[in-house]
Amino acid sequence: MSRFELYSPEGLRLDGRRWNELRRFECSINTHAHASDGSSYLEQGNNKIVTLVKGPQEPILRSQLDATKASLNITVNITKFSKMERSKSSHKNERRVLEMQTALVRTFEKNVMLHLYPRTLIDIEIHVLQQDGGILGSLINSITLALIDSGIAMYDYVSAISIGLYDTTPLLDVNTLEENAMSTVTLGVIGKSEKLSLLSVEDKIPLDRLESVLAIGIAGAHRVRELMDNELRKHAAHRVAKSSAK
Amino acid sequence: MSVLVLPGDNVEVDAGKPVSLGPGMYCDPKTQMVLPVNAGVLNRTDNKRGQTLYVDYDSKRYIPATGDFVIGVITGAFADSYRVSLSSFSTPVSLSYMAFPNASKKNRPTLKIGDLVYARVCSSEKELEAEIECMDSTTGQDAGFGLLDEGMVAEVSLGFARQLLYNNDFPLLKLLAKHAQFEIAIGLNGKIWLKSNDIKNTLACYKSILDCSGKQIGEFNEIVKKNFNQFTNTVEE
Amino acid sequence: MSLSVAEKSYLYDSLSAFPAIRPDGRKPYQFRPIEISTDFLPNSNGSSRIIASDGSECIVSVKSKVIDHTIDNDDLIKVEVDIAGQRDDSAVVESINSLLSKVLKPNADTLDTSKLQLTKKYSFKLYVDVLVLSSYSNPISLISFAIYSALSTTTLPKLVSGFDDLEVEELPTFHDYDLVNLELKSPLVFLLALVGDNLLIDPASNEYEVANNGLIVTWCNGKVTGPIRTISLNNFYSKGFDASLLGKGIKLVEEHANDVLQALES
Amino acid sequence: MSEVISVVKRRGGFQYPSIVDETNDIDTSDEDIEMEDVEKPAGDKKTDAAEGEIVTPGELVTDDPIWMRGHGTYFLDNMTYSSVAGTISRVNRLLSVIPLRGRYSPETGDHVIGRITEVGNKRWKVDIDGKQNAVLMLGSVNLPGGILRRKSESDELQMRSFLKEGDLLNAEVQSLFQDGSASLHTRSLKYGKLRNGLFLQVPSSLIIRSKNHTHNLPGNVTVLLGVNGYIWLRKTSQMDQARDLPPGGSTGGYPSNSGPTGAKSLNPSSNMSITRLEEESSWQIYSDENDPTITNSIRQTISRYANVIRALAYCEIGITQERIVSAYEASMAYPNIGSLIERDVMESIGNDVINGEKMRGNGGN
Amino acid sequence: MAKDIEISTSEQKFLLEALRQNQRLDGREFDQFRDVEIDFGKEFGDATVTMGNTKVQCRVSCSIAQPYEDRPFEGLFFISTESSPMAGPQFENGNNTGEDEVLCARIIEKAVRRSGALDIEGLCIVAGSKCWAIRADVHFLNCDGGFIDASCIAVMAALMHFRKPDISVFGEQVTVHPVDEREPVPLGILHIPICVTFSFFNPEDTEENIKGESNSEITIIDASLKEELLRDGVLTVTLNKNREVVQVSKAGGLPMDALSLMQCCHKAFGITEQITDLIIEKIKEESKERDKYASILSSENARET
Repeated sequence: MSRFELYSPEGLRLDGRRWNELRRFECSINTHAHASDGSSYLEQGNNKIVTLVKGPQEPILRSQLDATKASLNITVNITKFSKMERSKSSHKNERRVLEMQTALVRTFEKNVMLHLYPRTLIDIEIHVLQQDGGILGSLINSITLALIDSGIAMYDYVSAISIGLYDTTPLLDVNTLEENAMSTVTLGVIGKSEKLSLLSVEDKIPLDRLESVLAIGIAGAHRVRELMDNELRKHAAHRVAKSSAK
Repeated sequence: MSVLVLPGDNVEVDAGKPVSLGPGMYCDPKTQMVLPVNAGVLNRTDNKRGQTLYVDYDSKRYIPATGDFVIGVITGAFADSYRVSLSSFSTPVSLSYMAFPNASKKNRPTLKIGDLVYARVCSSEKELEAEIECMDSTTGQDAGFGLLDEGMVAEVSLGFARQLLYNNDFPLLKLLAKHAQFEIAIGLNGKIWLKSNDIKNTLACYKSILDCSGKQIGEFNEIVKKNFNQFTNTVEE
Repeated sequence: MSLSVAEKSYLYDSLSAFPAIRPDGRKPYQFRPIEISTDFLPNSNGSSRIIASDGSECIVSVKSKVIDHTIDNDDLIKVEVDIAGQRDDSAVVESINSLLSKVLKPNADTLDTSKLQLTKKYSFKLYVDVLVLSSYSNPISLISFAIYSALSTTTLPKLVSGFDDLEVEELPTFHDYDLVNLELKSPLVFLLALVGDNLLIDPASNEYEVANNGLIVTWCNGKVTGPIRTISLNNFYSKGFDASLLGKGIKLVEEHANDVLQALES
Repeated sequence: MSEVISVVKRRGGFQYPSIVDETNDIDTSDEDIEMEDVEKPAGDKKTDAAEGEIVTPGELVTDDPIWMRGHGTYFLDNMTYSSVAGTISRVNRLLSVIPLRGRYSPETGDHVIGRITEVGNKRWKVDIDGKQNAVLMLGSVNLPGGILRRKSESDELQMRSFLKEGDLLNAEVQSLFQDGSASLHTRSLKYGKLRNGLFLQVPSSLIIRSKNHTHNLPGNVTVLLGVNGYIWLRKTSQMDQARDLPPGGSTGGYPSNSGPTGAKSLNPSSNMSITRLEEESSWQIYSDENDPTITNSIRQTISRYANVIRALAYCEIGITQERIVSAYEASMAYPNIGSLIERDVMESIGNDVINGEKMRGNGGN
Repeated sequence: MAKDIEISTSEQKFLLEALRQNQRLDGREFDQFRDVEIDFGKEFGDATVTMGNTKVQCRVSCSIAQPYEDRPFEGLFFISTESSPMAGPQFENGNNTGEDEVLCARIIEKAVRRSGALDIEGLCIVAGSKCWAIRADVHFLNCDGGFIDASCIAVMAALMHFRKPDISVFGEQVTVHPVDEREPVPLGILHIPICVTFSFFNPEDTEENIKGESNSEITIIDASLKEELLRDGVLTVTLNKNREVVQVSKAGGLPMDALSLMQCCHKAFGITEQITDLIIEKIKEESKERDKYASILSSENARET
């Protein structure tokens, strides 16, 4: 495990970042206008994620019809080639993926104004083309972007990030190597608030360190929100300019 | 004199008199033997016209029987009727828009999905969806049925619900009434609806009913007192 | 897509006219424009993404693994297709999978996999994973173009250990960062719709609905090869066709495949 | 470029052509992230967002309680927030945010084109590309045998012989249900089953609501622009021609109030009378047979129109009759209709249309 | 779980109103965990946990198996949490892909297995070829909420209660000594994770939750079934006595202020301490009970030697 120096005495991480630095975060929206109502493509570090939102539309199954609100369905497709080593088996029905899907649905159920779209289905399809740590957080960010692109009303952004704890130093936005070597916390934050929609700790972490990790995480998630917001505004300004020119 | 019977037990029937069988009793079409099919207390009434036999047994799963008072939750609304659930995971029943007092094609009831209704089972054919009504269908008048607004529902066994509704000597309601004023609707499907002007009183009644279910009558007083004490601190000794 | 009877008969009459009038005015041999990106998955040895103008999209990843071909003598190329919204055991996925594994069957004439042999004992095995993100008609042609683009840009680690290793216990070793281009040219698959006496390349989804039959033609290294198949494109108009159309179809592909290849290469 | 296929290649990147903005490269290398640093003043400090301003979800739009809150907003106490990414619209006291994208939402009076998806109990379900399917009640269509005919039970049984799954029709949104879904009607001769042509689809935002959505185009082709973005191109029919004549031209002498709206301005020279039309509106209005006289040149013209409409959509230009005609004219520079599907050609046609409008000095709204 | 239990709007409103008035349906305080009862079966590794009307049984068993290729020095450890209609009609037989079933299984997995509560290196017999495979089967007997918390206690109690047969190894040769021949040996327990589940309710509207400053959300511990059905959000915190957070899962649901979540974690620690002590005490009592016989046996043995 200590083949690598995860955090050097000079305060540098494996990929040269400092403890509080995000990975490269690049996103675009409206990437699949033909195939969906809203779409996004996100690269967070080496995570590469395509998200398609279809709907609100007529439910495909009777069981998806709710007379009071829209049903939200999220499918996460982690491709076999997404990791360095190609996985032999499909990830489709893995419990870990089912858990992720449930967590994502429950995160967005409270943030999307589903009551505005009764008797409809909002179907979200995510394809993970490549993964490199903190995948759950990246999924949340990519869904937020695609949902906003689709014009579906939501209360606020949900932005998410994973933080590792290296001894006593929190490391923001972990990659796979870091994630495998230390305890990580993933959190999903609502807008600019300090309210957490999602919080997930999967390994041991001292109780008395948790608070500081959360604080860093919230700050990081706010920064992610800002980056997403920038892209959205840029896109919007572009669209507005284009339509007013004509 | 009550007798405990088990399915298949021998039950003496006076062959000379007409016999009517109630719930829990069965007459073998071949042998004409009268057999209990449920475990419970055998009730027997003899009079000049004949004898009546039924088994009073307790169970959890409610099966609609015509004439039963029930409490249901509206789970769907169709063109001309509501779909009502009397208990979770059992077949829903239907409540026609016309089964309300003063109903007409123009004057539709205004229940919403999730609302509670007090109603009576008006048709319960085995092969068909059972139907319930919110009025006295013989007179077409209001008979105290309809929407149960607010309040809380306690779920008890069917036998306990029957005791509460039919047994005038059953002490629980009187005990509760000593402590608080409340409204109650008893559904034979094991749902008891309660409402009072104070949420704590309702809670105390709710918990007392749940706690008393399955206990000896002698313990009721203590249970009720304890609960009112806990929720409202107003029990004076 | 379900079309109305009137739409279908309008389309059928237009497409079976001579010359055929396609709803978007294309020539019988004309493809719709496509967009291709390659080399965007650093974790894979090769990758490509192809988007057609109707929004159909597929992504291909090529990953390699070193195997001992004296033990594991399966085909050196393994292809797997995943179509979004379809179960892995659905008929569409299985039929495309089976067709593709035939298309990518190593064959000295068409798909020369000798390039994958590293040493006397070891070879690279390539895993070609296809993800169809969206498609409005049979994506087979698009997939074959994407695989072609991915394989032609695939790079593999450079071998530094010796070729003759039958007696050597060690695994082959590779250069730390030098890569070699694989330069494997995989076959292209063409889908033609038969309407009346006309043959139409790259049928759009509405053309699909009125085709009397479909023809799958594989082309590699300047000539038509197997598999050649018919494929029913709809349930309504499907019927048998004159054998001469088969020859015409093959000829049509022979005439224009090189243009496609050049466009993919450019 | 090859005539067979055009390929745009991108190497070494999975980029989207969306917006590559040089000025906004995200540079996190020196970002110190600490709690206090994160609050960015932009956006939230202002109290009143201006008309046309861009807002994103969760953003405070105004803290002035005087505004009525419309679509795309929600509020807590005096604060009004945006729930979508879009631009602010202020109409009188109504404040709403118009999202950049979104599905078509029907409004009463919209002329739409739809496809039957389901035949149900006294109603058809119609796909109009909205959030929900629209409903077409049996009572909201003209039945064979005249407009005044009463509907009978046998009509319920033969609904599928009027309209079946897959059938295309144009209709008007008659009313909206509480959940926002539409109820359609075709009780006018200008609505009903569509024949003699080709269907295509564009984003609904490109179709602007106007008085008239049916236009006769040069080349004997008529276009129906559904507000929902569904478009039908067909050979111009006698009825289409009749509609284009001024209403005063009618000398038929038939009382104009006895016919349906669409029948008023019929061409007298075509010898078509309202009574005739009523007969016409017998079974024929539900026929699946196309006009046998559609020539190949009309078919080619329809394909050309389809391509220029796609070109306008590709350039995100609002689609109007004038623009279709202008784009059609511009497209004549390309004798090969098939070449119109190439991106550069579509762009050039789009530019021609815009420049033409600028030259004429009236940027078509 | 419990997807199709129909609950009326009245009940929903009542519960929320009661919570606003600081009342729970069963009269408990908001942060009061139900009394936990632990009963052990006759066999080693059989524990039943009762919390109110919730009842969960865990049965631990062992066998000898081959270790994973990539982990030759570790034994195998499986936990299976399969629900059946026995626990309540809302559970389907053979279908464990429901949202709550998956979450429950994953949390127990993370809390106990992933956190290394069981010393799996101690299960190695012959590196690379033989090891102990320990299996914990959780059975849900009755459902009145709190499955995760109860299951975790049951698994830990059963693991601590379990004894595996003693073995002797000579090279590749392994001899398993029957229990009546040699005293069976307990498993190596490295720490005792305890799950505490918090349920959140929003007494205001969503706008207040998202944009308001009031943090008026209500938090209760160890919800009963009715409370579970009506809650807006849930948080399960797993801790051990060493002040280590083992696992935290808030899989969406009502957004909650980070500080409130921290408070939950601290509260959970208090409960963790109590329950850990309870388990240890119960285990001690139980072994004392067994030792009554053991001492008789050992005194006999003493006489023989």
